[in-house]
Amino acid sequence: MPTIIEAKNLDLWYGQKQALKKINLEIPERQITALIGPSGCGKSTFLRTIDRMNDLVPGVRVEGQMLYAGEDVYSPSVDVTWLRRKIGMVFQKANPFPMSIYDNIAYGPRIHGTRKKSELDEIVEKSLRGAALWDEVKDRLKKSAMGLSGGQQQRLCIARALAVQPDVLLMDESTSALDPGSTMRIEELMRELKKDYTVVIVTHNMQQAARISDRTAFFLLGEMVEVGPTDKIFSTPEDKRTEDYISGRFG
Amino acid sequence: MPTIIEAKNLDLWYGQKQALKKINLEIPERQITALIGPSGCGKSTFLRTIDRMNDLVPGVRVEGQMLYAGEDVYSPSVDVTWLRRKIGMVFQKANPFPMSIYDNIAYGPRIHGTRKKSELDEIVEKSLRGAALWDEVKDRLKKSAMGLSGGQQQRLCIARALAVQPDVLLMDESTSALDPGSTMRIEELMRELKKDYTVVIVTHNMQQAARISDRTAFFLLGEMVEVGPTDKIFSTPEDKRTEDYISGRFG
Amino acid sequence: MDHNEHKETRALSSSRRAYDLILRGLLYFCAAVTCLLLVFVIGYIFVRGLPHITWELLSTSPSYIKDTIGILPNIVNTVYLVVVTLIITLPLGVGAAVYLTEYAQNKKLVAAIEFATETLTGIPSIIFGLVGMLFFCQLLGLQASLLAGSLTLVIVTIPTIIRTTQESLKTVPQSYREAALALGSGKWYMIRTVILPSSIDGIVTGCILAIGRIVGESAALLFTAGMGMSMNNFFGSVDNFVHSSGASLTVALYVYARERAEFDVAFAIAAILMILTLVINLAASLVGRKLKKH
Amino acid sequence: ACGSSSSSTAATTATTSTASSVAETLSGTVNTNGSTSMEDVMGSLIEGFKEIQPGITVNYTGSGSGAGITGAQEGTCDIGLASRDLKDTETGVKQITVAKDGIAIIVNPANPLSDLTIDQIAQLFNGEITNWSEIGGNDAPVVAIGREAGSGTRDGFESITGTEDLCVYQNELTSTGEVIANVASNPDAIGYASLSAVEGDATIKALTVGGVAASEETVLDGSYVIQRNFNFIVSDGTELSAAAQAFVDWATSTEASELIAGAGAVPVAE
Amino acid sequence: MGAMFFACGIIAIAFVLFISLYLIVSGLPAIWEIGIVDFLFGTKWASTAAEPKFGILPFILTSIYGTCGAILIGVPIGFMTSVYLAKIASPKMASIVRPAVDLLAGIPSVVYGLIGMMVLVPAVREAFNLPDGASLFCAIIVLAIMILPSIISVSETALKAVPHEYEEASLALGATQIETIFKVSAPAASSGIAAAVVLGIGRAIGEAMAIMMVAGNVANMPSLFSSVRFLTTAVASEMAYASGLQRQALYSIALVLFVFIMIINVALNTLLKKKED
Ligand SMILES: Nc1ncnc2c1ncn2[C@@H]1O[C@H](COP(=O)(O)OP(=O)(O)OP(=O)(O)O)[C@@H](O)[C@H]1O
Ligand SMILES: Nc1ncnc2c1ncn2[C@@H]1O[C@H](COP(=O)(O)OP(=O)(O)OP(=O)(O)O)[C@@H](O)[C@H]1O
Ligand SMILES: [Mg+2]
Ligand SMILES: [Mg+2]
Ligand SMILES: O=P([O-])([O-])[O-]
Repeated sequence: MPTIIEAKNLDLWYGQKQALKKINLEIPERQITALIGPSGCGKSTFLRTIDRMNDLVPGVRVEGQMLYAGEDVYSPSVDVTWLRRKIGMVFQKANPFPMSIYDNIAYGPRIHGTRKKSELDEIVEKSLRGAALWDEVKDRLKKSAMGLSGGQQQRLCIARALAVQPDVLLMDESTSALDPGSTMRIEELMRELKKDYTVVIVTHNMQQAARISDRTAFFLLGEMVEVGPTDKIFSTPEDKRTEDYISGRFG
Repeated sequence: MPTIIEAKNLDLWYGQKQALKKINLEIPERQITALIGPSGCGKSTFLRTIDRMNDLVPGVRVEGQMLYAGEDVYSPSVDVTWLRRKIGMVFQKANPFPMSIYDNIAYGPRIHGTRKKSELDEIVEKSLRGAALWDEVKDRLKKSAMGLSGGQQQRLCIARALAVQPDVLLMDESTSALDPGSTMRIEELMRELKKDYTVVIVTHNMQQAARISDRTAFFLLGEMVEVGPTDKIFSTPEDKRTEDYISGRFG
Repeated sequence: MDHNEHKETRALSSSRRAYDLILRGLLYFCAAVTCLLLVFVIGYIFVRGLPHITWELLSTSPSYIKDTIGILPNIVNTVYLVVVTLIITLPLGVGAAVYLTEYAQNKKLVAAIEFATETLTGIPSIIFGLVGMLFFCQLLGLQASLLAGSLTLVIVTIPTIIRTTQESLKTVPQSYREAALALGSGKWYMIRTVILPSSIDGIVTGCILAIGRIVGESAALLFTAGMGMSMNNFFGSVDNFVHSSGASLTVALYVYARERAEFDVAFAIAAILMILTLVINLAASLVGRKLKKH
Repeated sequence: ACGSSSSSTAATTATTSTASSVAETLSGTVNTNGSTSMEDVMGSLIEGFKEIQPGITVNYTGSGSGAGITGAQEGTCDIGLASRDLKDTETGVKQITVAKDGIAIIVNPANPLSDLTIDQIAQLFNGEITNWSEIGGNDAPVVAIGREAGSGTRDGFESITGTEDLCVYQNELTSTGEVIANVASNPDAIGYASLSAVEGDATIKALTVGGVAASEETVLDGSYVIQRNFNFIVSDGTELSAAAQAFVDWATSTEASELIAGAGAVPVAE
Repeated sequence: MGAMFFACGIIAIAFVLFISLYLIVSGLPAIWEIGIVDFLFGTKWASTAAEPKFGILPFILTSIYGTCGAILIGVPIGFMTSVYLAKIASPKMASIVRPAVDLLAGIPSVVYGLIGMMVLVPAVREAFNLPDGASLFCAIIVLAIMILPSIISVSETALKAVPHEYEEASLALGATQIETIFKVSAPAASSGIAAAVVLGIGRAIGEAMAIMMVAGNVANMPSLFSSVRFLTTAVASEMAYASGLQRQALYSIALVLFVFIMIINVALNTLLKKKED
């Protein structure tokens, strides 16, 4: 599989504090890559560096390179709105806008210039189908998204991200606040999605990583300790620290 | 041992909801009685009925009798301030007043009319010694009680309760928020206290009940299922539900 | 996904860029207008007022024979208004807040009282002035006097005291109440020894805000407290205390600016009022910050 | 309720004799309220009175003659002040005249005119003349500045010039000082104000009326026709407090004449 | 003790009831006597004329025009400034501007009146070549400035309360900061911003002293550059000397003003309640 995202010697500081240390990591296209590691090790930070959401944090400093489709996301020629359109993100807490379901999905396309009602209708249906939510909400598209259940809201957020036709989907603990049923549905969905999209997930749930990811990267204290096919990481990790973590000895 | 507190056919409703159902329970003097049972079964409610702290909750209705020293605590001739003085209470979360350690202890005696400095000094020292806290705080009696550690604060609350010379001490999960070290100290203290006081505790910690109580009462869904010597309840309970609970089958 | 399409749609479309630029421009423009206004109002008052604040102005009464102007009586009148108003409004307001948070059982009554206080907050000063003049000056026979002014201001300030006190009473942990009651304390004893001391910050904030309102009030005072410019000896006799009339600083500003065309004096008073406002705001935010820490 | 509640007496023997021959010392507060034309006169009287009765504080609130009369009727002050005489409809109070005062017709110093007839004045205010050039002034609109309806000055001015309810004001101001300030700042304005407040003020120009300049002499001898009385208004029913009575007695005695004249009005005490 | 606190608690209600009843009892007779139509829709106010006329339409319209004008100017500027403070300004800049806005909010209204009459009125006279600058226009400007601080701080609070997650979601979809602010944050804060507007309306319609100093106070039918009287200043300018029917009519004006304020209060309450839900 060709690499779509690649970190090269990536360092990141929040003010004085270094949160990422010389990260080198390749993420292949159309696969699910899981980032695991104990709390505070820098998983979210890495994820948010890919689509430059860290720009919002005052005092962030980045060195090294983060390549998307071969181009450094921090190069001046890259427009962040374009970047973020190509790289969708789903957050830990479902965060639908306080608008109707329809408007939530149409938000992105509208921003990017799609105005025609018929086109929008089509995108909304397609995205909701893509997020396996269409059947549940097709009768109440004009109702507020806040009325959905937690799991539905999270799938809505996935649909919203799909509506702008990204290449990559970043998901930061996107199922950790959900009940097992909803989690299962979203995991199924991810498996479905990887046919068309590159998916990067952060999870604290070792079983989840083992269940659905193709490759797993283990982070510790800002360093990327080990990366490899998920089977291998979980069965025969090379690094002692990875083994300790996976077997539950710390974290 | 003579009985000091006795519930007779006690019913209690919060609005429409019945929280205690026909409770009959005798609590003997100078012993530690433990109330156990799953969350929401009415342990706290029972405890707070003894010193009428439930009066604070709007819409509470009580039927049946709660006798203290032979007299119904709900009879009009009983003055609640007198009752609460005779029956001290220690809460789950340590709740010292935002005043000096000295003023915390002196608070109760002052209410009840003790004004003389020398008398107060004596009470403060005695109560703090009684709560095994004197040595730790004797040099900073004028400092704020908020500066003490959690365990010290809880012992301060016990000392504060002792300062009004009660007969009975009610303790509602008074160690559940503490570290094991502090818990141990307070358990020792309870064993010490039962020489002079009747102690009633609510606990979720089965080991704790087994370790320190003389008698144990098991509550379930507002009913008092079984009461007896602690050894017996924990080894050969009569009721199937008690056995299930103690062996961890529910709760 | 087609790579060429990436290249084409990479930069912001021109309509998006325009939207961005125009709104951003408007934002900065409006913020600049506000800032300029701030600078102008504050600067203008200080530039025109500060040079005329002299010791003589602050320490004398006006004289027609000598043709001099002093605002000492107005300063003293303002202090009278603040002190007398607070002495009355504070117990009432704190009492009402205590009732609402500690005693009230009837939800409807609480809602009614809260609605009433909010309503009072919204009533324009001129209506307070009208009702105050009728009721206190005329019906109670107080004449246009500082006492009548203070009583009117009691109605004006009571919602502030109630609200801030209530807010801080609500932050007193329930566990303090339980602890006190479990020791056999009566309710009033508990309130006096534990609840009120713990919410002293809110009460102080309320006082500061009330002082701000009193110092800034004019419409409600013009018709209830009169415009006297001479020094009153309030403590000379009960009569003096009850029925001296007089202008507060704000009313004096109005009189000097409108009726006497003494603009320098008016601006000097304006600068003094501005400094007072600054001090009051500062004090309120300091106490407020302390409140948050607890 | 006007007088009775208003004052306490240190010396209980309150006299109603005329002059305040420095005999007894009284104490108390006297609130006066009303005519803004009387501001200068009252200011001087208050200060003069303070010297002989240091225990009495007299407060002055300038809110217009109408307010003074209403205040005296309703007891919101001890002594009302009015720069006009009481009307028949105003009952329950009586007037005590302290001085006479001219109503000066004032324009901006930039205005080239210096004399007007009563008729011209009336026309300027009732809207018949709308441009100064019609009577030989600059080519500029006439800005007529008036007083509020309760003003004694307005009452005097309108009744003497025969313009009651006819005036077209650009601006209705509530005090003498405001009128002066407004005329001083507007080159096309014309207004009317108490002579006592206008004398010695270089920011405005007082016109002669029918060739007669307003002054103490012309007011006293009646040749300056736009004039009226300065009155104290006191309640009929309730007696004044000792302190208030002492003030009234002194202010209407010859002892106060010099102060009244010094303030620009014409004393009437003999 | 409980009874005493109860009494204190009742006092606030007592005050409001007292004021309302007082205004109704003293305000209705004049409306009755003048006739409600003549009173509310009469265009001429001549309370002391030989044949007095008590039509308050000029005051009502002036108050409405003045308030609308102030809102039209004050709300956009205030809202935009609040957006700037909440979302764009650097923390340092915000920490300077915010206290200054608070200061503006605390300045007594006579001070605004003073600046208005000393700076604005002459400037308007010059700029528009008017015989006299005191006018509805000046009143509108002064009111707009006076309501600015409350609009800024209330809408800033509302904007700040918008969950950060909404903004993150929008940015992650490729929206720009400005798009995010105006398409997500502002709509999410809309009820708070509406509350700010209503609060501004209440302030503007109730202000008396400042506009007394800049509006000229003649009972004309309103037009932008003529001297006008508001409901508040109508009460203020004649209150001191009115008697008889004239005085009762002033109560009636106050009653009308009070009704306006009550409507605004109820609106504000509902908006704030809605926000809590
Ligand atoms: N905005 C910030 N400012 C300063 N430090 C931050 C910020 N965000 C994160 N950090 C720090 O950077 C380090 C990495 O944080 P990050 O959120 O990436 O960890 P994580 O692996 O996602 O942890 P978790 O599993 O708890 O989400 C942590 O030490 C954290 O405290
Ligand atoms: N103030 C109240 N109003 C209404 N219902 C209440 C109130 N307090 C308790 N309850 C209800 O009464 C029942 C008994 O509650 P109680 O607090 O006595 O249980 P508990 O045994 O102490 O539980 P836990 O172990 O969780 O403390 C519960 O169902 C609870 O929901
Ligand atoms: Mg994280
Ligand atoms: Mg409990
Ligand atoms: O203020 P006046 O003297 O004109 O009533």
